[in-house]
Amino acid sequence: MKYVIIGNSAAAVGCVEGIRKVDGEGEILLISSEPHHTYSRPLISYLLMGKTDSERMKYRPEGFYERNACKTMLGRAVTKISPDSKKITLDDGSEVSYDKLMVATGSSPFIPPIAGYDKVKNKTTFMSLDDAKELESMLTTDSDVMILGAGLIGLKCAECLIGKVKSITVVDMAPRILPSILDADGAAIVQKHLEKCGVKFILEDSSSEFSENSAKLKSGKTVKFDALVMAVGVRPNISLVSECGGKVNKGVYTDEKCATSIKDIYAGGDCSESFDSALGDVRILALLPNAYMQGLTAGTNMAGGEAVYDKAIPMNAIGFCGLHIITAGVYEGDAYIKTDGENYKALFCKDNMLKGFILIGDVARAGIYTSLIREKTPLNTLDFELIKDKPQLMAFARKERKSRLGEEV
Amino acid sequence: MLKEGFEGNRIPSGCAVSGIFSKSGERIPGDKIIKSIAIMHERSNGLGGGFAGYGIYPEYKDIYAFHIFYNNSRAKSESESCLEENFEIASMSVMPTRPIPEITDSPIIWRYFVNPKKRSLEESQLDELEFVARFVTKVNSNIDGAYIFSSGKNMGVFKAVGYPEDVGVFYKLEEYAGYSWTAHGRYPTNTPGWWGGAHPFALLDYTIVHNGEISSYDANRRHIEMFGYKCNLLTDTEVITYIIDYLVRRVGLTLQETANVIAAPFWSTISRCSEEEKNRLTYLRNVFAGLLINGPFSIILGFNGGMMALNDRLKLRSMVVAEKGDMGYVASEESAIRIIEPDLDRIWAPEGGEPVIFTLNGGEQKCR
Amino acid sequence: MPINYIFPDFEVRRDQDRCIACRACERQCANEVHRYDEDLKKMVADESKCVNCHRCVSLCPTRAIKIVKTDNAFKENANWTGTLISDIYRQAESGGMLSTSMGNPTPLPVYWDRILINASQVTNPSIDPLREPMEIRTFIGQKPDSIKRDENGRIITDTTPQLELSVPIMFSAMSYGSISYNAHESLARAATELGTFYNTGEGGLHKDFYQYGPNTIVQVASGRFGVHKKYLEAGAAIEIKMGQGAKPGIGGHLPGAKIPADVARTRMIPEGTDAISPAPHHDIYSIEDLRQLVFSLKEATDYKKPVFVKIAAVHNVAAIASGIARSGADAVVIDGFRGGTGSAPTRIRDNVGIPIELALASVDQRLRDEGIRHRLSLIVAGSVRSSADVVKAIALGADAVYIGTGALIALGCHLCRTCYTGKCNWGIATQRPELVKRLNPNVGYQRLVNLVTAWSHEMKEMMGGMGINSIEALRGNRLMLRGVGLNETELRILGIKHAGE
Amino acid sequence: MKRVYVNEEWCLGCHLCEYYCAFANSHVNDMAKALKGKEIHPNIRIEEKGDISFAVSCRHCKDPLCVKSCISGALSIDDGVVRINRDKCVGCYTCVLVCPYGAILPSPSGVMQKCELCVENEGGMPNCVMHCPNSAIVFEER
Repeated sequence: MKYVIIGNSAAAVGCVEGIRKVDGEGEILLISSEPHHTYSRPLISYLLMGKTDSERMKYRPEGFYERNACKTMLGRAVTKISPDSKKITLDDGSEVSYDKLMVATGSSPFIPPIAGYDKVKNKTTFMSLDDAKELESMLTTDSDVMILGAGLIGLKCAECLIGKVKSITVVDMAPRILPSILDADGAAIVQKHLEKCGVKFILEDSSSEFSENSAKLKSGKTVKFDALVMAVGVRPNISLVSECGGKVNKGVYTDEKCATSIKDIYAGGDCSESFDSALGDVRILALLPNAYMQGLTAGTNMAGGEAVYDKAIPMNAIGFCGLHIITAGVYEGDAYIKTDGENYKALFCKDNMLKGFILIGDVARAGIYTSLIREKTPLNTLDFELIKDKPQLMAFARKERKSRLGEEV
Repeated sequence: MLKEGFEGNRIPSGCAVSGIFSKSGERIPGDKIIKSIAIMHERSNGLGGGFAGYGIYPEYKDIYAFHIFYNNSRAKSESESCLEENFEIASMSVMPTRPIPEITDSPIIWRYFVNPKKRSLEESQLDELEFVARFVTKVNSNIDGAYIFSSGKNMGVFKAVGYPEDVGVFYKLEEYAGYSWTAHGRYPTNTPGWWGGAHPFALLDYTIVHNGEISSYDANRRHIEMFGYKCNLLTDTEVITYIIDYLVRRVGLTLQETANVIAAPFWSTISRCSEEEKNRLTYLRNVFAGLLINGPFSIILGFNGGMMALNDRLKLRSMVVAEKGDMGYVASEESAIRIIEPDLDRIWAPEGGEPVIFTLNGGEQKCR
Repeated sequence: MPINYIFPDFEVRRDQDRCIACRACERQCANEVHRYDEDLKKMVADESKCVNCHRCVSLCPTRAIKIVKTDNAFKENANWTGTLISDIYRQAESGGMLSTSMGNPTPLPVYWDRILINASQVTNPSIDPLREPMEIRTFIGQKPDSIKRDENGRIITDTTPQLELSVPIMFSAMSYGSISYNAHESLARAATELGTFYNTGEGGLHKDFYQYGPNTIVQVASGRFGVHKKYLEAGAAIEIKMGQGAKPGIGGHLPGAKIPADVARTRMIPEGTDAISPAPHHDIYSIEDLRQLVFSLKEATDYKKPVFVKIAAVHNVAAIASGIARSGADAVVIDGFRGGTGSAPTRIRDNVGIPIELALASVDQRLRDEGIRHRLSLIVAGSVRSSADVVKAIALGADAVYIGTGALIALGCHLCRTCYTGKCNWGIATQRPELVKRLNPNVGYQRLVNLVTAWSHEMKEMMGGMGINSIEALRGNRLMLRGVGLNETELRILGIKHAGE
Repeated sequence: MKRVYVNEEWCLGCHLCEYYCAFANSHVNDMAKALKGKEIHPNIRIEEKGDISFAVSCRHCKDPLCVKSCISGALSIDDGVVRINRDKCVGCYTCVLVCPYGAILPSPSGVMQKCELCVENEGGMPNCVMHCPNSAIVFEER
């Protein structure tokens, strides 16, 4: 059996580990356009903060490929999949055959068509190790930095620059920061915190035109910068699959076994869609844990094992300058909100289930909430007053606690 | 000088035992048993030796033969008046002995052939054996200086302080012949040197020769004394004799059952038996718990018509048994058998707690 | 009134250098001795509440706490001891009897400690229990005077009911109510695993514990609490409690506060009412009445259960035991004056009754003198503290012993003697749920099993040393004992010689 | 595999497990020296309400979500024990987000801490188990 994996991040690693759980023998070939040992993309901001280094940010330790008998072709791009002949074509035109193929091509930063963008001298995106290194090389302590996009990537980038540069200005057309994971009240708290840390925000505004060192905003304001970071969003890399006839929506379509519509081709990670069980619909859940678990599921199934991934939910743990934010699920249904100005908690309940939550500040033991969403635990089986107060096992029935704490899990 | 039982002295001792039995009833002369016990000289220390012979008084076979030690003539006259009051005396005489330098300090030894007076027996409302047994106990307990050391029919005990071979010469055993003989050479670890303390110990026709020191002594003594026995000598032999008398004569157990009480199998052994056997053995151990004899012993029980050899449950003392034709042999050491019968049909060491029983003319394995 | 002020008996000494203020002592003290002082930022103690149960001492992770006897003293007086003076202050104030718990702590002679055990040397081999079987199985029950045979000459092996004990140690009567559910569960499970018996005491049998019936002795006492036909049938044996060593001649009183619903249900009395056991059984005013009760109970249980009669060791104990032997009882239990109690008047506990060693010796001898020792088993209780005490008791003539205090100590009891308060910090003598849970029966039962297993190993070693490999050869084997420092009368009653004789 | 199991029936709420955990992970040889006057940050924590209390620490799940979710590869399974490489951990809280038991906790240094069954400490028996006064916490195969 010959397994070929395109990609080298969480889903690819998950796939390798999934295959090896079932099949210790088959040949694995991992092909990635990036030349690096597998590393954790979300750690690039921590790298710039000095909280990690290129050695420690390896997603799996040195020797990972060898231990898993995984051959690699790093720094090589795949240009075409030929499902009929079960071959892929590489950038140099050579072909590699496969028995089972994993597509974990990830996503690419989205660059909106804005006039003058080409003229900007110091500009980068913030997705990869190379991006981070490039950004670092552009900056001095005297730099003014403009970040377009107040999403997760933009703000993580902002955080890691605090104290390193003269100013950081974040611009977003949305009326609040982190619109994909926070509600307005939560966003305000985080925004206030970041502002206290020195980040400037211009919201409900966007660039209409760039010059070499400045951006003209739709509101008429001008923001001067020494470096520009584009963080307005990402687009899944779906072309390899779509071009060979695979079903794609926004991302590559996969079933609960992480198989695409094409036989023997699987997909996972940011390029793919999964079933959001909180939402009850298919969507792209571009999250590292999600990617790994899709990869693991795909790998297990590719090697002949049985695995199903049906408990995906959107969830995020993120923090800025000591303020932690944990969110999960969807924000539908009755909201229970509690805030003291610094800490913020919102629980969303519907149909006797917890559907989503936002925790800012005090995020301790948030996983207990996450599991309520993931497991669709009926809320009337637990003490809701207690669970509202804080995530705690005490809220579960005695029998349930006994099984959680007294049985192998 | 210390004396067994006197002021509560209890004398532990080691020893040699030997026994010869003719199943066909052929009468064996007494010198043969002397020869056997003599070879185990080293197992004795000169502080006691003795013999029991069965079938030795054919002319008086239905009459009790009392052998009595007297320390003085007062004890003798007191005992004799007591005897005359309760028994018809068919014959009485000084015990025939042969003075030899090895045996010294002899008490006055008399022999009586007697039968209970009918009137006395009736008045006592006891059976004859119980009447005789109680009489013996009474004399031995109450008359200072008198000691009845043999009291069965057609049998006799001969014992003294000295090496057993010398005791045999002293009592002229070569002049007696019987179908069964037991012998004992004593190695007491204290020096009472009282003739009554030598083995065999006898009650009625039961005689015990014993090698060992039983650790259950006081448990056994205090149990058996509930039933009218009085352990005056505080010796193992005495209490074993009483236990056997009690179990066999009074409770009515067979010799095998008696062995199962006094040298009871371990619970682990019992657990492997058939259900019926398990119940029987458990019953015996439970009901007669106080009569389990613990500690090392090898005993030869002599009685009219039979002989039983028995080791303690762990077989902590040596004992071998042999057969040649219709002859049975028991001894502490094989040499004591080989010296009188070199050409044996069979010789073996019985397991601990496994009784070996010889009976006359294939008689029941049961005394009485 | 200042007269009534009684200086605390104990001081709580805390090494502040070691104390990490984890507050375990505070959380674990039901007497509320310890607390954390927010202002002082350290733990402080109110020793006037301390009963010296050592819960805090045992749990303190840094060994920062010790309890010491106060050195506050009355003027020295060999006659008027401080305790007596304080007692008078208390009684002058309250007008009531003084209450206490557990066994007599006064320095009266402990005869066990004046008795020494023999061992074999040279003339008789000692036996190694690691290599040879060493038997301690014991049967409790009447032994027949004669045997019967069937038509084939086989012995008929039926007997009156017998209890078979793998080890001659049973757990004394302690009621559910006086001790906790978890303590009972520990005792019941341990008895089952050990192949011995525990005793319900006078508190009935909790429904959860019927499963341990084959290893349960059910007690019938003067209050008849919890007694019904199923209860009698549930146990392996029935014990009629006539008296208790700690409080001969008086009854019992379990305050309503210690009678929550579960205890009440088990005792068949209303919740929260005091459970008062009368001093005598109101249907037993003489030995013939006892005989009637023995046979009533046998009748009620189809003659399948042995019936024990338990009495306190009192002056006339030998004659009483002799009477019991003739009452049809299968065993007599003698409880010595050092026996424990959940609650007793102090003066009674400390001054009434006689030592078990003497009572045992005289009862055993009396029954033998009368030739009826085999007709019933003799069980002794009342401070059997070690395997050596067990060996001595059996050599003096007991068939088996009951241990109560020893078992509780194994469960954690530190003998603070305040059971009557119901605030046992070790979860034993309490019904408060938060305290009861401190005794985990999974741990408790194992500790009891360990204790009795350890004792049986020691007994076997001592027996082997004596050249004895079966317990029946030890029973009543007083020659294996010698006295030290005892006078002629004591030696005569014990039926043993002095060491050196 | 042997794991720590908790039975609330026997938990006394004495909190000693927390202190013994903190002590074991202090790598100081004297408990008073290690903990006196300090706020403790144990890997096992008591939850309590009224008479109910129980300790919660990492369950060492067979299929641990935290390991799968860890973005830095700091969490891994080593002979069944879920371990954390605190050198790799960046304190992203993803493990806090996914642990259904709330058993992974932030440490004062910002990176995460969790029970590792004292594999580096007492060798054999977790300290909380060894010192639980009522065997409410046990270390066994189930």
